[in-house]
Amino acid sequence: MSTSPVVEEHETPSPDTGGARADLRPEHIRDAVIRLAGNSQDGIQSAGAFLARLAGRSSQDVMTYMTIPSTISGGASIFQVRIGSGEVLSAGDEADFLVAFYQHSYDEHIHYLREGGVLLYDSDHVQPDPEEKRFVHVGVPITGLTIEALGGTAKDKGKNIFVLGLLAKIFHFDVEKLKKLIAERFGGKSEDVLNTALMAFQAGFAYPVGNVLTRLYHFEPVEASDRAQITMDGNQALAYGLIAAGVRYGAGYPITPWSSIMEILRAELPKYGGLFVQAEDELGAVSLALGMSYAGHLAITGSAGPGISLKTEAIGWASMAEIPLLVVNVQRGGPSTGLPTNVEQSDLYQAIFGGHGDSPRVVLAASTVEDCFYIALEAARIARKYSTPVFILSDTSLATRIEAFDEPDLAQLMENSAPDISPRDGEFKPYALDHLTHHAPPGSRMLGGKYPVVTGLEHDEMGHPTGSPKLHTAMTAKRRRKLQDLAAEIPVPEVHGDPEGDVLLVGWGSTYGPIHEAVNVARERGETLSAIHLRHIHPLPDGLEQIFSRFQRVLVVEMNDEGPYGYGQLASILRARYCDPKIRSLTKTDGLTFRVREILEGALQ
Amino acid sequence: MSTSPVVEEHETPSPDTGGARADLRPEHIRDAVIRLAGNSQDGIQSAGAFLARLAGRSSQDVMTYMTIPSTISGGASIFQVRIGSGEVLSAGDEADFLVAFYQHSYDEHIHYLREGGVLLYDSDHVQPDPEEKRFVHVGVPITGLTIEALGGTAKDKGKNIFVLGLLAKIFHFDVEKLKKLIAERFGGKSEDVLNTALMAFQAGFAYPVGNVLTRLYHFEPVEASDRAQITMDGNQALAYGLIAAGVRYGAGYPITPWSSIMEILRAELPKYGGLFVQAEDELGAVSLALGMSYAGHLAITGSAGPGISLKTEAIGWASMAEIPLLVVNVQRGGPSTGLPTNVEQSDLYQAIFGGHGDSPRVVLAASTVEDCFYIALEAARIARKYSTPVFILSDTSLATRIEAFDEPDLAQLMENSAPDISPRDGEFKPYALDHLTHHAPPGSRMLGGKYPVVTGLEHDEMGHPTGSPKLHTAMTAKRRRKLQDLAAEIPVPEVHGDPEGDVLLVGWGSTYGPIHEAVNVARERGETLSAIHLRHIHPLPDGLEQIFSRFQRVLVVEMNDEGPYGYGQLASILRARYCDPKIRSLTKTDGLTFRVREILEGALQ
Amino acid sequence: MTTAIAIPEEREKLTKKALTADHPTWCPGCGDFAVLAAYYKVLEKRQLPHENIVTLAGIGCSSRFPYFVNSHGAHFIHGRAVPLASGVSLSRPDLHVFLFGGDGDGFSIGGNHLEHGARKNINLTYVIMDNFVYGLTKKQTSPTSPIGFKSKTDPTGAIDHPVNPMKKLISAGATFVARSHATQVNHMIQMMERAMDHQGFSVVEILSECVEFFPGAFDSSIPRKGGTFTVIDEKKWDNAPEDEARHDVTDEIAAYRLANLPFPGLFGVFYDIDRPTKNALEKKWIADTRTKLGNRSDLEILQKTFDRMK
Amino acid sequence: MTTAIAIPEEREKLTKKALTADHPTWCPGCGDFAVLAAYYKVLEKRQLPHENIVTLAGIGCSSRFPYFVNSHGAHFIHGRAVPLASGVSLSRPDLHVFLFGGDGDGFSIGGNHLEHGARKNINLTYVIMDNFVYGLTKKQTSPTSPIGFKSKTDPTGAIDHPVNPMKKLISAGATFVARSHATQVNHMIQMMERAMDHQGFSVVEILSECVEFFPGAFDSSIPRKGGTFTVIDEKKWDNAPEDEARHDVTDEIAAYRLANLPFPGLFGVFYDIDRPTKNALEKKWIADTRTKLGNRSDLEILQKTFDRMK
Ligand SMILES: Cc1ncc(C[n+]2csc(CCOP(=O)(O)OP(=O)(O)O)c2C)c(N)n1
Ligand SMILES: Cc1ncc(C[n+]2csc(CCOP(=O)(O)OP(=O)(O)O)c2C)c(N)n1
Ligand code: SF4
Ligand code: SF4
Ligand SMILES: [Mg+2]
Ligand SMILES: [Mg+2]
Repeated sequence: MSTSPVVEEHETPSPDTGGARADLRPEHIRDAVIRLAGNSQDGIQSAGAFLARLAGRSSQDVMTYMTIPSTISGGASIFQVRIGSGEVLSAGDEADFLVAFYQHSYDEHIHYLREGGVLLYDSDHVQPDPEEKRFVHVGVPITGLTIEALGGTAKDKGKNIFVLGLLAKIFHFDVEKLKKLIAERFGGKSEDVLNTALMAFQAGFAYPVGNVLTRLYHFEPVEASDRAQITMDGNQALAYGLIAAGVRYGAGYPITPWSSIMEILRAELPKYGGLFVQAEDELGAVSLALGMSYAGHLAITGSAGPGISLKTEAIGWASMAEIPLLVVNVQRGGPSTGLPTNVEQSDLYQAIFGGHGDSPRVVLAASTVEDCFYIALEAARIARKYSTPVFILSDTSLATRIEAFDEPDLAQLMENSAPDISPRDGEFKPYALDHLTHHAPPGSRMLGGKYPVVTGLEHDEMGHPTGSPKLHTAMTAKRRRKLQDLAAEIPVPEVHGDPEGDVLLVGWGSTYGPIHEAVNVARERGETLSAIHLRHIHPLPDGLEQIFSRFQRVLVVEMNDEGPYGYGQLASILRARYCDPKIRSLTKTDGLTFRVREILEGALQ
Repeated sequence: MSTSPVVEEHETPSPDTGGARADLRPEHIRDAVIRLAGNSQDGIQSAGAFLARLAGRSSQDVMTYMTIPSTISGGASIFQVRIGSGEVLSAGDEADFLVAFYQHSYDEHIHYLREGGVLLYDSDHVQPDPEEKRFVHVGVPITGLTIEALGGTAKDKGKNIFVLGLLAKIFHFDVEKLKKLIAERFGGKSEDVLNTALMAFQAGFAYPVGNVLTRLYHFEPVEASDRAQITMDGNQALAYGLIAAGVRYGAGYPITPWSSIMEILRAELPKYGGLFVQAEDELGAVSLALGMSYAGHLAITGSAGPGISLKTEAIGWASMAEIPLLVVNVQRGGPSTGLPTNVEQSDLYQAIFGGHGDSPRVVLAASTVEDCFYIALEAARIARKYSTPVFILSDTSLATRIEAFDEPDLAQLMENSAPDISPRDGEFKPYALDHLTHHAPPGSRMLGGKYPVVTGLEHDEMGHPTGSPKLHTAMTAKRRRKLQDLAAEIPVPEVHGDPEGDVLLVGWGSTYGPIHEAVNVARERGETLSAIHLRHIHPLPDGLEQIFSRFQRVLVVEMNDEGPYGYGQLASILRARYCDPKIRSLTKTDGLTFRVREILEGALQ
Repeated sequence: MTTAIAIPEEREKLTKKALTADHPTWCPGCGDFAVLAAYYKVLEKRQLPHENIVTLAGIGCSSRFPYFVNSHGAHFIHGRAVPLASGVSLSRPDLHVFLFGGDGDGFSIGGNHLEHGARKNINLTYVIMDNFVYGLTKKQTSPTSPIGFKSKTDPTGAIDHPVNPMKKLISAGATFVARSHATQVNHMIQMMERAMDHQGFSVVEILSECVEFFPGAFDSSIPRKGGTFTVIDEKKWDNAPEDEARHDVTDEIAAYRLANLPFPGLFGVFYDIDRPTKNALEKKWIADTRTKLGNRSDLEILQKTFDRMK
Repeated sequence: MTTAIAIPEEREKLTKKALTADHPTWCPGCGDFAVLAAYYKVLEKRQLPHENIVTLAGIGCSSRFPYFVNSHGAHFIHGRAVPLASGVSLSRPDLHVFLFGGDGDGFSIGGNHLEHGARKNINLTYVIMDNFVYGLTKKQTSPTSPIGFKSKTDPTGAIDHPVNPMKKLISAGATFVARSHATQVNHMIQMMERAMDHQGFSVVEILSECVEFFPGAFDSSIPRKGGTFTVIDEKKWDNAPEDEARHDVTDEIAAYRLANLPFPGLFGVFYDIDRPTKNALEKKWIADTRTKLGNRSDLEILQKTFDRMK
């Protein structure tokens, strides 16, 4: 199992090791997993975020992982950052460095530290097991030194930045870049705040941690890429993707982990002349959004599982009335209120099958933070083209983790957003059977004199209610055909790894990283393993059967339950379509992201 | 195609043909389909209901079929009654007798009359095509004669009873029984009303319709069965089944075609010391019902598609909190408001997969009116045993049609309904991992001193919220295992027809009748055809694969859309489980029940 | 759709004929016919641009309204028409948003949306055809059914204390609240016009008899059936001594008190105040924000944001 | 479960200790602690049978309540706790139904259920911990957030006219409506006791500070922070001349007028009237029906019905 950092030994010290001790063995590393374990009020999230952003600015790859305590505020939590000079596909199964702020941090996280890893601990709070020889123990009186540096008042607020200074020293981070990030972050507040932060940073950086370390770490330099890197979390990427897609209106109701998307849109859309409404509940939210879409804007609503359940009826109206709508579901552990701060992929069935009646909708799932941005663009394109509700599935893991990715070419991507209220001629039928529905929103003059009604009752081509057997058959087929047309149009996913072989892993959503890392690890070990990742889940792209036919086993990796018959949700859907008994499941329901090791074990046994 | 009545010619007139003309060819018939076509305000439903009840009292089999006009009140509608001295499995593809009250009734329904069938029409309103030679035309000035008989005032109200008299004459119905039924129906009202009805009946009966008929119809006598027959519609059967099952509390909100179940329960439950609440909406209704179930009663809620969509979130709570609950869905055409008065089986996906998260629930579907009664008993038993939500799927067709069935043995069947508030000992855990959950409802003393909290958050055995990965895995499995245990316990359905062969039809819900009739017809013709019918749809019973293995093709017959990949809802579920490519679909989405002919064509081509 | 089409320059006058769509499927004699006729009248009188009229509804007999009006329209789901209409209103200031529905749709399943639409003061006009019964589903108790009313869900008579629509609307924060009667065409037209002229959330409750399931419900308010139809005497602010006793439509307590009168109570405007609409407040926020940004293009704004995330 | 268990004859006294379950996960300083303490106090004082106390809640910080009370309890979904509690109350007259929740749970998503529970006058006691913010989801605008409050969903300050809980409850038809403050333990206990003694839908709104996301929200009502805590002076019906000016809790208009006072307004009982509960009305219907049937057994009744369908 090699998710530990790839360490290469160098004989000559790298040029900028500054005042490093000559007796330290210098190491060029390509990848490091740093886990900060403390309480959420210690600001470990923001220390971690600085590290992530720094990596982004250094053309490095980065992925973070955090837990949210179940207490209302405060409480034990971790923030893990994996920085790589190569591709980073997961936040790491094990940590190379563990920073433990408290005894409970040590107790609960020491077994995540790989053998030979470094334990950096606050010696004012933590007493590591003296018998433990597998790790490098580095004690620093973090609390005391921070109080000393800052004068006692702001101790809790300063420890995170002190640790940032420590880490900057250990990893030879670019101090100027880091200070600039700190200044950008705290610059808006009073000068005092910024000064305090910089003092804490300096104090950490000045601490002679090198004395107790046996190696001198240094990330391999990365060639600066031609595009700058953007560092953000998945909810940010999704929100800004929606803005790039020309989405200017929406409505929602708060719920973890969806809330920050609505908060961003509420604050940002007015800049673009748009508006996001906080509704009284999720039923109101989806109805508001449908009003906006009916009015000619492509609107967005979203939630997590409980709120999506409440939107079910109205989404069915969108299917029937053929109104475009984007529905974001940032999945968390279910059922019911479930595990609000854990990750799960158990809302797929609901996204596809949740509506009463035959109510077609499109379901897409984002695979990475970067993909959260692009999938919003694609979802909007599909919703507009097919005048249909489109689900975008994300999850807690994507929502809360930070990644760096190439800056999107906004000038190319930005979509226009104005409603089309051009006059319609006398031939206009809101629900013509011979072509895709594109509504004439209010404000459009109807030159034939007949104005359209959109409706959730079965209807004829003019939108009039009908109980005609023929028309219900024809309209049901019209609505279903949209999925068939779309299926023919979306690309077949590429196989990662060998194009044929023993096992094909099939993933969807946030399992992208660990699945791909598993394939890489297996292939490095000389085993064959391949994977495809589905972004388009309903409808499925045409052509998957050809890919499946080249493998002995097709193993669908997903974070949900195996169900009464032994198959996860996507696995069941693939089995229903292809009736191929070699399609099997690797599922889990522990509320945690897949570890690379778990996938390898499941795939290669 | 032989769904026409089985006509046997007799040489000797039957003994009780009374004043029948000697020149009429007497016929003993076993089965007749009578379609009354008029406007709903003409009371054709109640005329039809008299016929159905009469059949029930004569130990005959009967099935009715009606359409509900889409106008708010009044409007064209039909009521079809099929009476059989043998088994009646469908309301008939074609009519043997068409009674047309108006020209529009004639125009729209004449093509449902089989060749050689009898058209009985109101000659005051209808002018049949004089060129048409395929039918026996019998004109009667129904309107005029009714006015004449009743004195003009109540004409609209009397025509249906006049026609009943006519039919009594034609079919040699038992006049005394019929008059008794009329007396029972109108006896509660003023004497005038009853007298008027009897006058109308007499007038119809007195009309010399025999003069224009060429045959003399007489149902083959049926041996009186040892049990009396009950004649009711599916919603009645379901409501009384719930009462027999000891269900005493519930809540709902009106919607077609569910409403009459709640109306019956609202009126009936107080008799049993219980209560049904009309809530402000469906979300309130399901929450009220959950409160009642939490309080130790097994409660019932229900709706049709749009309302079930609204109950989604709360049903998920029932899954997670493990609270028993009965959820009735009387399906109608969807999606959205859809086709409120037509039939469809398109809410199956939602019943199984509608919840967010992995939220197990049991799904049963009633196949006949009689089964509506028994399935309520079974659903209640399962909900209590497994402390789980159980869906009962019915549909417009079952809800509105009348059948006669053997009187249930209530003394054997009636279930006790009192909450179990016996004291619980100190070992009591609300969510013990090692056995099925059975809650201690409030009022139960907890002798260990610890009182339980039931919750929609993931929890430990005591009901305390937890984010523990292990517990989420264990509790998810506990909830899922209930389905696996139940699957092992329910019977494998019996094969109707040959135990092996070319085609096995698989049905669920109200398609039972036409599917079984199709099998009978095919076998009478010498073709082989078999069928199974699934009442337990989620989980599926174990052992279906053995049945499937004995057939070349497995054709799932259901009234829903073929979906993007060509398979109906149950078909997809069977394919996902068994990965057997010979499982295919026969679907339709015209909002009408399957005709026997359609099934035969689909199965035997 | 956007290819060149010859667009007539001159607009024809908006006539009743141009506004009429399908023939209503309501029962003969249903009160809703008169409400529809009044709506036609108001639209004819006002001559709004035809394409800017939007007729929306939830589900119920009364909610079939949009099918009978030839204007842009939508027939939504049961109880959620207020947020639907709010979405239209907030995102399209150029439109005139009219919403129709029943007592069940508005006060039962839709009660919360009504209330939040009212407090947020969304700019739209909502006509509630109150027949004290569920019409479309054939006679169940509605939230306005009087105690004792025998329905399919209260076979021995309704027992639940009914909603008082005026109280509900006033306390929720609706800024225009009126009450009218389907048998009083001129009064209805007046109320609808005032509602439509009002900036904000304006509601007219119209008693509209369901002849099928609750005939005679409103006889006590129909003069030709021996009832009384008493109109609120509004203050004229003319300093006349009799003005003292008249109703001040801006006085919330006075309005609430009027709402407490026993059935059939009074008809007319109960409450009418100015309070900024959500439409205006959000618009101001948008304008301020954009001014601060110097009216940069969407691309520039997003690029700027991304630059900060590097 | 139903096998013979030795049941102690004597009941122990219901102590705070016996009532305490998990340690609350609330933030240190959260107002909700005091509300919990007051509830313990009331239960201790009243010595209800332990097993008949039911503590229910929706979702929110405040709604975590049931976990912290050792009684039968349920933690339901967001906004639907009123119908859940109504189901318990209507089907189990032997229980004491207490319901707890927040302003978002009660007035936003749950607003309609609250209203219909109130008009139907379901017998239960509902305590709303109003902190003017969404606590659990970390600072979004709530329906009671004052205009100008800066939250994550109103970064430049809330603009929507807030719900006035007293007005909402009074107009909806709640039969006992009071207002208290988490810093006033004795007043809270008094209000809770009176609510609990009331037959019908009784609600106490308690201002309970969210120290994490809206610290200082209620300073103007906390004397030791310079604010004023003014209690309603209720009529004593003692014929004293000063009684004239006192508040008549059965006067709906007077209660509504008090609700209109600017923040922090008054505390105490706004409204308290007798109206038959739905519990009693349904019970009467059941009793009448059963009497008419001569108290036949369930089997006999159903058999009789089936006989009519032959
Ligand atoms: C979610 C949902 N629940 C229930 C219904 C059934 N339904 C249709 S209209 C209606 C109530 C009609 O009453 P009201 O709103 O007063 O309108 P009216 O027919 O009296 O004009 C109901 C319960 C539905 N269509 N959707
Ligand atoms: C259906 C649903 N929507 C949203 C949420 C998320 N949520 C949990 S609590 C809450 C509001 C909390 O505010 P309040 O009711 O005022 O309680 P407080 O936390 O302030 O005590 C929300 C929106 C949810 N759990 N379920
Ligand atoms: S049922 Fe009543 S409300 Fe509906 S159309 Fe008929 S009269 Fe009007
Ligand atoms: S977030 Fe606010 S309401 Fe929630 S526990 Fe903390 S202080 Fe209390
Ligand atoms: Mg109504
Ligand atoms: Mg709150």
